[in-house]
Amino acid sequence: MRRAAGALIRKDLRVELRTGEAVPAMLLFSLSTFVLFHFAIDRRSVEGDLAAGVLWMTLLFAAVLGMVRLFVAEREQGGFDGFLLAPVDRTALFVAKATVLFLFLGAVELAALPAFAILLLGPSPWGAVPELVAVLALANLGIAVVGTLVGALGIQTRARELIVPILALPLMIPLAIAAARATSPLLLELGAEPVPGRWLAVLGLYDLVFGLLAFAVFDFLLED
Amino acid sequence: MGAADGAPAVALRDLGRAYGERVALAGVTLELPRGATLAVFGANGAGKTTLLRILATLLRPHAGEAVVLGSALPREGWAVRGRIGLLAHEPLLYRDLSARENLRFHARLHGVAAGRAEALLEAVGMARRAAEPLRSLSRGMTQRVAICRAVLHEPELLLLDEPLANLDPGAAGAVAPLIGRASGAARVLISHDVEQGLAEADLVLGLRGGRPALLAPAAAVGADDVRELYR
Amino acid sequence: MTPALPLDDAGPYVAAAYLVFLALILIYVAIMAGKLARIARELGELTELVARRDERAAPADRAGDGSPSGAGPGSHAGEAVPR
Amino acid sequence: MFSRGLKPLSIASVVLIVGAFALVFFYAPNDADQGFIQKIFYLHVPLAIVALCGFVAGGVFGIRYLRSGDRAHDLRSYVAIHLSLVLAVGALVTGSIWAKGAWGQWWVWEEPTLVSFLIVFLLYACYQPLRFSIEDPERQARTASVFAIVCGAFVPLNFLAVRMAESLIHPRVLSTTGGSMPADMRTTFVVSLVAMAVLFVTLWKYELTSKQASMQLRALKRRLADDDDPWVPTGRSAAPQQL
Repeated sequence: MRRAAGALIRKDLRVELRTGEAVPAMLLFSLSTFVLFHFAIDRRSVEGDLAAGVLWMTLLFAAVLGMVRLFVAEREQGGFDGFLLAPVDRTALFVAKATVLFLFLGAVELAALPAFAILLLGPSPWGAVPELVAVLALANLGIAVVGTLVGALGIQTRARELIVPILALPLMIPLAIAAARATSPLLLELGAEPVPGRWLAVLGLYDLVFGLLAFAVFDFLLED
Repeated sequence: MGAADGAPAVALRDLGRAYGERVALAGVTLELPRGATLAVFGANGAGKTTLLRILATLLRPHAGEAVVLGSALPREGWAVRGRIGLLAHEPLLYRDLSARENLRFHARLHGVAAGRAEALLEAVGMARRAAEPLRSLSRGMTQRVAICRAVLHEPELLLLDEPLANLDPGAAGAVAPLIGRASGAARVLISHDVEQGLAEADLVLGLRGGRPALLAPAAAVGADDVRELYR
Repeated sequence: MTPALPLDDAGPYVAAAYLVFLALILIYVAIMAGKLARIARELGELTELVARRDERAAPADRAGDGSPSGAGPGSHAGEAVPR
Repeated sequence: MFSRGLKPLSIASVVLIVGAFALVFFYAPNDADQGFIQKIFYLHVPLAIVALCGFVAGGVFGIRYLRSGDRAHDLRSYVAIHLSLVLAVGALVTGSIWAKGAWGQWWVWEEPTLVSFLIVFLLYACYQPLRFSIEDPERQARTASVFAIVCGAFVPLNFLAVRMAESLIHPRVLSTTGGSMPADMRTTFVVSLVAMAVLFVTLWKYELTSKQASMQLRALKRRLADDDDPWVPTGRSAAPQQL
């Protein structure tokens, strides 16, 4: 299981390094969205819950791009068949893909967050970096799990570019609520306030529920 | 594995599969001993690929029984995975990775040493171009890499869908020890080259509209009997 | 809390809500009626098909090829029909 | 297979629905706060509760399909979700009318149950497009079951998150649990809820029977059509085509 997941993760990262199909696109999308937000809400800078909202809207939409791409190579280049022929646990594919999406999101945020701080954010976020990283990690985990599930659902269809976003966005609403509420105290004009623990708990619960669920049902998406 | 080792490579009874309301395969009954070769003939859409995918555990049968290497499908599919080599119509390789990376990836999935991948690349004459991404290779070269992938884990049953497609005679000679009779594995071979297919086979299955139209030892089948299937 | 509205103001809203429910049920009935009509039409086609098949099968039996006509609907009917 | 008990169920739903509405208008008193407009409550809340239960039932049948591979469960799941979507539209529209009547606005974000319900509706609205975009019937059934299970688990989580986001700031306006409801109002509500549930089961069985009838018809047609090709194309569909 670990051997197979490791091989899959390494394979995906290598393909991504070579082709740059997901992360650069997600990052560019995020930057364009920040610019769009600047004009759409007509603000030079944002703070507090508005900042958290803008940030999470952007990140969630960028994540959807990654979800759509996640399984394309497996479907189009026979990766599913190649994997299914090997004597390994099928859950390895779920673990690997969720990890890859998690890493992609982390990579995007590594560049998108400084860009956000420079372009739009009023208060300096640097004082609250550890809390911010914690919220991002919990939220990314949820996005990765749900995204892998939705990506695998969408890849079964003939219209994955449509199905994945319309499925993923409503599914991520609880996550968006919790992530935005947890982030907004960190981005206040008058200095960061502590993160409300209950929103971290909601994020954790979300990760847990969908993680267990994905473990239970993912195999069925691979059969034929 | 005890008793399973004495079992035939493939034993089918009334095997059937439908896609929705379209019947792709029905009523296939046969037995293929270990080390023997079954040649499958039939026009496009006759059910050859469906049969191959069922044997590879990628498709579950809807009717009848399929026992592969002593394990009943689909229930015991886990027991035969890793003992079958599938050379499908598509190479099942990542186009953005090189031949070496692809094979090493599959070697890791199958728990095979990386040295085996190198040896195979050498054997099919691909060692020199093993570092190029597959998308820059010709179809014949890709096919050679795909053959390496199929035999990487030394399978006991080889499922071959037109294995020599796009291969020049030299390359065909190079892969013969891997996927030919010399490999020692039982083989299910789909071919459109009637003479060559018959020469390789011990048993011949002809499919028409998903149903067996011909099932006989290869010695008793003439090339014209097979051509009749395509009419 | 917003103060309670007088009855005559609220009446139309309540009526509208219950009418929405009624409309949903009626639309549902209409859709099911469409489906039923299709089933009836297809059944008609099938009846016709069977009638034609019987007509074709009857002379074949009289020609005396010995095939029993009472194969029954359960067996594969196609076999009794000469091509 | 599906039609058993359909007749008594139909009669029961007629009696119960008529009875429930009679109770609503002739028995239950006007609400002390909201007055006559509160009568929508006896329609809106049962619609919403039954729709949610239908969604969850769809997930349960999805689990049973994945465990057994029996297409009948997929059909049950499909019809349950499909009907629940219809009821959900009713719940959203009646909820909106209630909001307009009581607070002068067509939509109130302060009401977490309504907001959650909208989210759940948006999610389940993807069910039909998802099914429609998968041609292979077996894959369609499996993917739809996975969807139904995932969304079934999503429903409570979503209610929790939305409730937490709103209720700590605003008092809940449409109290639905009925803890403080007078007895006659509660009786009316319970009867309405039961009536709606029975109506749902009746319609569910009705549609299952209809689907089964057309499937049998198609199978019969295939058998009678005596050409070599046994395949009568049926076109793409979101609904299960075969048992």
